[in-house]
Amino acid sequence: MQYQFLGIGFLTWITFLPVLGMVVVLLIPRGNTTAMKWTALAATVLQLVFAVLIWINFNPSLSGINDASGFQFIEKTRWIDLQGVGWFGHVAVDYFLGIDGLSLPMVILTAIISFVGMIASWNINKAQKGYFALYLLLDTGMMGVFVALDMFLFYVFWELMLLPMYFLIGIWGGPRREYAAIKFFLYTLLGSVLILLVMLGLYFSVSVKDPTTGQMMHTFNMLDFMNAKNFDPNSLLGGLGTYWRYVAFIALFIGFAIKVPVFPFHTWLPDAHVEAPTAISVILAGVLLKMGTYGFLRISFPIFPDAMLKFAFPLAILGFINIVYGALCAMAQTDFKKMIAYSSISHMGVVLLGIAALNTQGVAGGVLQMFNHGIVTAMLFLVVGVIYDRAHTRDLSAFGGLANQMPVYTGVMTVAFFAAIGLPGLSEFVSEMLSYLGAFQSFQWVAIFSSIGIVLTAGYMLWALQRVFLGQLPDKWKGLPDVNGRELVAFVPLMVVVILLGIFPSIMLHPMNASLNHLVEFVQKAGSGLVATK
Amino acid sequence: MNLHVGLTDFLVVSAILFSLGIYGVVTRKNAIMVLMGIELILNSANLNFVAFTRFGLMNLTGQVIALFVIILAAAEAAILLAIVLNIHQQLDTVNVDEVDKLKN
Amino acid sequence: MAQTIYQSFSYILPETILAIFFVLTLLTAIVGKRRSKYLPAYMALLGFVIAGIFVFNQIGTDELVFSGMYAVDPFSWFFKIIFLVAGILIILFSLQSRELEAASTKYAEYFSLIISLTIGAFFMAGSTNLLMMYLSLELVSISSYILSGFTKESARADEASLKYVIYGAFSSGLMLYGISLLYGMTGETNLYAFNQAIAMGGIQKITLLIAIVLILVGLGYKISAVPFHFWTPDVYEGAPITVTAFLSVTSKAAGFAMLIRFFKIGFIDVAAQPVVAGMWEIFRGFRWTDIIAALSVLTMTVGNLVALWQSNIKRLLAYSSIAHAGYILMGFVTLSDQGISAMLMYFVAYLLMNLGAFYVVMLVANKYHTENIDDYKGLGYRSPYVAFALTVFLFSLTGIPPTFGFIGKFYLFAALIHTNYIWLAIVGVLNSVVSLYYYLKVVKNMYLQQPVETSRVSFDFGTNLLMTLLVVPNILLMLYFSPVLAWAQNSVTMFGIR
Amino acid sequence: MSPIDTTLLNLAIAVLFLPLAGFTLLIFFGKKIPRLDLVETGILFLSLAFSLYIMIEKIFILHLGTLDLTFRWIDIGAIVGHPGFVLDIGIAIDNITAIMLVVVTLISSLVHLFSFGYMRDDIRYIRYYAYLGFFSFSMLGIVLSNNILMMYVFWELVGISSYLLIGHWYEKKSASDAGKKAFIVNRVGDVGFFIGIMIVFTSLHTVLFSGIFKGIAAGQLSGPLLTAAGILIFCGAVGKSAQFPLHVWLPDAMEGPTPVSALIHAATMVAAGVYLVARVYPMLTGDALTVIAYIGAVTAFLAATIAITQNDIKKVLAYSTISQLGYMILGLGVGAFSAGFFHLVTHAAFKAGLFLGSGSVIYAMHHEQDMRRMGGLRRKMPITYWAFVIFSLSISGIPFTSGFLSKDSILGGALAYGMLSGNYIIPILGYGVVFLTAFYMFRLIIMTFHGEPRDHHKFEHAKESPAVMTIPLVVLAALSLFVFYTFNPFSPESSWVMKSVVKPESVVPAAQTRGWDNPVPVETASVPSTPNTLPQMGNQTRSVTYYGEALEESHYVGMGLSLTLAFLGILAAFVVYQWKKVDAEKLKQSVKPVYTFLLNKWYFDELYGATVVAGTVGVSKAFAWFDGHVIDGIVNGAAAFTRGASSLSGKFDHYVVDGLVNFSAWFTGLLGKGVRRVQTGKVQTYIVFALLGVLIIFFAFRQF
Repeated sequence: MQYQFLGIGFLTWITFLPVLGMVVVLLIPRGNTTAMKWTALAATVLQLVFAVLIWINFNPSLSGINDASGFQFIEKTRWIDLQGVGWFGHVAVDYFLGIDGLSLPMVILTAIISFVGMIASWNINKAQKGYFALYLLLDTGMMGVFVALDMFLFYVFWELMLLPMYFLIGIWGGPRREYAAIKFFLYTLLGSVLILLVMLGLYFSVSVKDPTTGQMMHTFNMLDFMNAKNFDPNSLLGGLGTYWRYVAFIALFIGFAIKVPVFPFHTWLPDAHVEAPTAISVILAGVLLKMGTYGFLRISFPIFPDAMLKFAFPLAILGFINIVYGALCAMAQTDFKKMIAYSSISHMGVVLLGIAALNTQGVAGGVLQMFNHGIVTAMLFLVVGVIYDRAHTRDLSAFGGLANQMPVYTGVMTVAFFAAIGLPGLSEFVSEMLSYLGAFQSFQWVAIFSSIGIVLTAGYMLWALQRVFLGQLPDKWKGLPDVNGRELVAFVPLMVVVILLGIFPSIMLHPMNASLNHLVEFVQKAGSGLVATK
Repeated sequence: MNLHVGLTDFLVVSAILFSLGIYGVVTRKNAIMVLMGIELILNSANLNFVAFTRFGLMNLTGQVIALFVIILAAAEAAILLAIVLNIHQQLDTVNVDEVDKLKN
Repeated sequence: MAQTIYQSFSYILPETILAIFFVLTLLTAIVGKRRSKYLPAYMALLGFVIAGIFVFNQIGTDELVFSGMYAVDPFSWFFKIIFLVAGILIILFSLQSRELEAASTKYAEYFSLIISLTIGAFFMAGSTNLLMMYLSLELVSISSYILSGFTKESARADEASLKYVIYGAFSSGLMLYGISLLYGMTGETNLYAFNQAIAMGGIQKITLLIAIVLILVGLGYKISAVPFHFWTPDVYEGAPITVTAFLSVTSKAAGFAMLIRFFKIGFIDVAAQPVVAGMWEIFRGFRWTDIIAALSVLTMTVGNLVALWQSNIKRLLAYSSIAHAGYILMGFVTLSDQGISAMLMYFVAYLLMNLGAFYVVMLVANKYHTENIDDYKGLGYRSPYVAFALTVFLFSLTGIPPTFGFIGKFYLFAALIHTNYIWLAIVGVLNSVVSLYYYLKVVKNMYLQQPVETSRVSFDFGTNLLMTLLVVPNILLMLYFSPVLAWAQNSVTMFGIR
Repeated sequence: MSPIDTTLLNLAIAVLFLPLAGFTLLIFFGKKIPRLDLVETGILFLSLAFSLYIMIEKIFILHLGTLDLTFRWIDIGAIVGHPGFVLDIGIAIDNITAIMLVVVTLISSLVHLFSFGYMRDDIRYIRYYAYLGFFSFSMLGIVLSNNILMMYVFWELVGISSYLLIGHWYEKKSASDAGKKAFIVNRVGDVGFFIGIMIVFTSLHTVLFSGIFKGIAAGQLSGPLLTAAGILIFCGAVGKSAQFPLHVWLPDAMEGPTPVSALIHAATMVAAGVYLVARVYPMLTGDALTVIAYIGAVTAFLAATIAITQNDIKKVLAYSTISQLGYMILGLGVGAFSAGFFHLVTHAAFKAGLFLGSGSVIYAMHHEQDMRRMGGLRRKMPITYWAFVIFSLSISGIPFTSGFLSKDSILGGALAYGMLSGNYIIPILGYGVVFLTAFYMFRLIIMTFHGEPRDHHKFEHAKESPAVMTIPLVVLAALSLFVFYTFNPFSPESSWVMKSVVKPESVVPAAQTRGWDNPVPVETASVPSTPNTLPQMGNQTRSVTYYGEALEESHYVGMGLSLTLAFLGILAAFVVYQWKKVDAEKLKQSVKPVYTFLLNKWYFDELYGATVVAGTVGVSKAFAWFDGHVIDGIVNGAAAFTRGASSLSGKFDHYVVDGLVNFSAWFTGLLGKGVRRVQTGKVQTYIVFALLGVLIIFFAFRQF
């Protein structure tokens, strides 16, 4: 692996830098909060730097997905290696990192969002040490999920991210934080244990030749899971289109769907978002939700292509429900943050719709939407955070006429809102268009019905905008200051990305194309029993 | 007339003893009586061992076991009595029903 | 091959050593009065260490001694290590226990009893003979009766011991009756012979069932499996924390060792060829696995559900330990070496996390004088390190990465999936989700809620060090668990089986 | 590509991006640098100059074909066995584009000029100019784009800038409401538009107009789907051009500043719909065209009827706009392509003029918009008055005005259509509207400028507006005369617009055309129209079989008819309002129900409010409740049960029951509760339970 820094691979750096930062933060004596802040910030900034480096050195022509040679920045070393007794076979878990066009956007997204979130959490005024330590741990967890190619590793990162999240919501959250935190934790754990079982099922169903000894061995390597030839025919998950494969797919689906969240597994989301502190809502909506859909694309689809083809339509329907249902629920909210939380549900529905279409533009649109929504929704939550910091209320009807009071702020949030509405020229338009185009090709009517969402979104967004920014300014808000420099530092990069990707989506699409096309092709071929061209 | 006493008779007796023991353990309120019940159970087992050795199986294992058990039974009785004594000092009662402070 | 009596003695050196130190520790009551009151503790510690050395010498031995009464094999070796570690830790804990301070005049008895219990556990792990089983079980029981009521000034300790002794004596009585029936049927007390006897057939199955179920009562009571668990919460709550911790690990592990050995040696069908590598067949027509499976489901579910309601942390841990018994039993259901190795691994995890949790509970009880979960409010701010440690232990008990508890559960579920016990695996994972809730209740109190008073309470260096010794492996062993896994896998071999 | 082409294209790009540059400049430096509004206006005039140059070069001097500049925007690549996914976008200039460029930039720059005066003391003066710039950019984008996707993109951008400008005085709730309404109603149309795009793209894999037409000509998309695509795309036009049934937003849009109304809601943006239809004209099937024609006719009529009753000067103009747009759509629908487009051009001029004129009046009356408070202004503000008269004549279609030319040819087309298709509803409606138009326009003039002032206080202060406001009026008035289009005031065909904008060849399968629709008869098509007989015109009747003929046939009849009706309308207006021969009030009373019905705009707002809006809000409320209670409740489960059962911790069911799904939660509660009971603390009970367990196990596993 040629991309190294101090003899350690980029991906290891980008993943474990935050942990490094965490250690430093923990060593900083209590009270010296400035040092902690700057350390944490430094960690995230460095992470961002590595992300950029990776993006620069990324070779868009390689495909990846199920093809080990198509991955980049690969780091593979034996983590657990045990020439066990005969009956247990050779136990091996790899420390296997690598990225392809699917994970690249997510890696960049995570880096950006962590950085922004870090800035947003600048004025945390309670138990800072714990906060920043946990924040960085969370960061590692998220990044790890997106770079891990060994399922065991993936699962460890996946769970690793739960603990800090629980505390971050629970300790620094709003009034009903305990409830929200526990709800989040229980939900997600319920999902992940299902993933765990499926993972074990795959482990025992797949056996590959151990490169070193040449004997057959079980493995957690995702790429081996994707190759139908590796499955022992009479094993639990062997063959194609078997009962257990469908069960496994559904179990996996639920596991990931809870994260997305797909209706009806979504009720943890509004609570979590509303209670969490701004920075954490940003992370939640910006990155965590994407893990679900990432899981679909990285694990569910290529490992169970047959089941995927079977369940594509229900998936699309769920996407439709998410879109419309989320939008309608958002419309009814009076809590600013809750409205945006529901809008996330609606927008993730678009992702679901796109990837369910399982064609080039659909999947590309879905993944792009994952990235764009991450950025946009982060902006939205920052917007809410700004107003909440100042007014200490999130009641939409309590505001009005802020446009004159806080012009810059208004400008920023107008961009954010219009991006969320899917206004052309801003990033989300492209991804939503692609998703819909894709969906239309596969499921005409679902796409048509889903497009109601376009109107509804405009409806509740503009309504909220009107209620907060237009009209007469209540006297009690006369004194509200406009956004300050720090907040702008958080906003500007996001705005730049939003507009840039709105005009030149190819910047992000180009690196993805090879992988996503390969994914689509692979799933369709492997799902219908043909062997995919590697 | 000599009536022949077979293995079965012993087993029946021991079974009866066993049941009586259980009955005692469950119903008696006095801790000492409960102890008696337990002793009955143990000795019904002993009876089994001895009987099995005496009839059919031509080795002494059974008797040996019985000896061991008797000793153990004594030990257990000692412990239990000690504890009951202790309880009596603390709560001045030996009624096992009244010893129910620990519960959900 | 079996050994002569004389040779045999060389194989029970560790037990002998412990026995000697049992006496020595008692003697310190007479000689060492006016020297350090901790002398008995040190004596016991020394005994454990020396015994430990001898145990280590036995590594790899696979022998049957005392004419088939007692097996010294990797399986029992594994448990002996666990018992030793547990014993040593418990002694260290006891030195700090405030409850025991009250009875410090009787330290000699206390520590000697810990030794005797350990001896009993040793024999339970190795006994291959029905009588031997019964005797060792009784040895453990009697020691623990006394221990649980040791602080006899406290009423609840007395109550605990009373209940314990009645319940225990009763169960062992049933077990004995069952044994007598087995003896009667086969004329054998040796498990191997017993196995052959069944293999030859001609056993009246109904009677056999009665006998087995009765024996199961004894075993179930030791591992506190539902429905033989009722004594557990009360005794755990009543007994001194150190004793509770000791019981929850040593006597439970011993019980499991005995259970596994009894069923495996007693009922394995050596002739039959396993379907899956590592699985072994039991005699046709015997459905012990179903019984065990039912027990395990019952045990973990009841344990978890009832734990949800507890407000006393000792009681909560008592129920959680019941639930864990259920998890461990799952491994045995698979009837495969893999399952057993998973169980063994789980014991290591269980040892670390459970003792750790009890340790913290003890510390809190010492300083904050409470066992009530509600009084844990704000612990995270008043004693950060202790709270952190407890958090780690609790998450480990839940089985969430990056803690060793996760690996333990992971391999249990692995074994289940491998042998297609998927329904059981699902029950298991769902249970672990439920369990999360009550563990979180503690964590929530410690961190999410503001303390009533905010004064910091710190602990001395030794305490923190000991705690670190428990915390570090809990995380480290998750990051690199192959040694434990290897150890567990090599320890499944019992004398005379393959 | 020849150098001149490149020059023109570059100029076009400049025209497109100059206003955007102005926008950015104003947004970011508006506060720091003074008088940036001048810069913006300058920019607009510059782009006007460029556009003029482009048009003259293109149409009059070089007679170039379509200039096209395409580049690849998105390329997702392809997978084996599937068509690749690429999006090419770019700009193209044909005659329509060239003319539209001039129209847009001209009106825009005049409005900029006008606003100097009108918006002088506005709080967000600079912001206003910025938005104007942004609007111009988006509008030019629509005009220039050579593909349907980019058109959609700028379509939305136009929507946004219109939203921003309508809501310019957002302190007024009515204003912000109006903006929101405009955007959302447009969105409804846009969804249709978008679905149409999806249909087109998924079947043809391109968004370029050229490609689309090629594909359709090759038969890759045909049958009902093609018709559907056409109508769906037309939905976009329905939204933007405020056609029935989506016309409701335009009158409200008058909440915006009057110059904005002139620019966006009269001249340019609303015409975008017409432009869209003109762009996709070749792919519209016969059925689609018929639908379009009907929509246009209905809209024209409906709006005109409402206009009669309105008293707010801008509302009247708004409805007249709608009805004129109806005319254009109708024109395109019936096949009078060039006429429809021609009307777009002329209408842009005189309607912008009308709005600016009304703006000037409102300005003079200190933002008084109710005509009933006006009157007699003729003497006070002559320039405005005479300009107004010209515009009104033009819109009423009186000879020597531009309006006469374009409108007349549309009506001729309508009549021809009537003859060919045999149904005369459309022409009848069309001609009816002529009367109505003349009537309400002159009602407006009379109420505003003639007679005696009704509000004397305001009247005293009223005076002619400053030059910056009158100059645009004069210019537009001039442009509303025929000379700029043709030297023969009675033959629209001779106007350069009609000459240069020729009806494009339809690419739809012959079977789906209205046989006579093409300039030359289609033999393959079954000609639906049995030969119709013309009204008696002295000479003998003869059959017409295709559009060209019919047009000639109908020309003079149509002209005469429309003239008569127009004059009648004007006459009526004078009778009622000038000479008071008939009392307007009595009239109203005599047709009270009709009057109120019209006054309330056919109750469309109420209808939508009651159905669509209320429905959506209701459903959303319901869903929110559903989410909070049922879904969460399923998760919250039988909290009720457990709460009842649980004596210990109410928290428990609150949390765990919430966390697990309904059944298991219930189960958990029950079991936990049950088993807890068992732990009585009495050792003997424990023993009993143990024995019970033994028995159960024994009997459960007895059967070997």
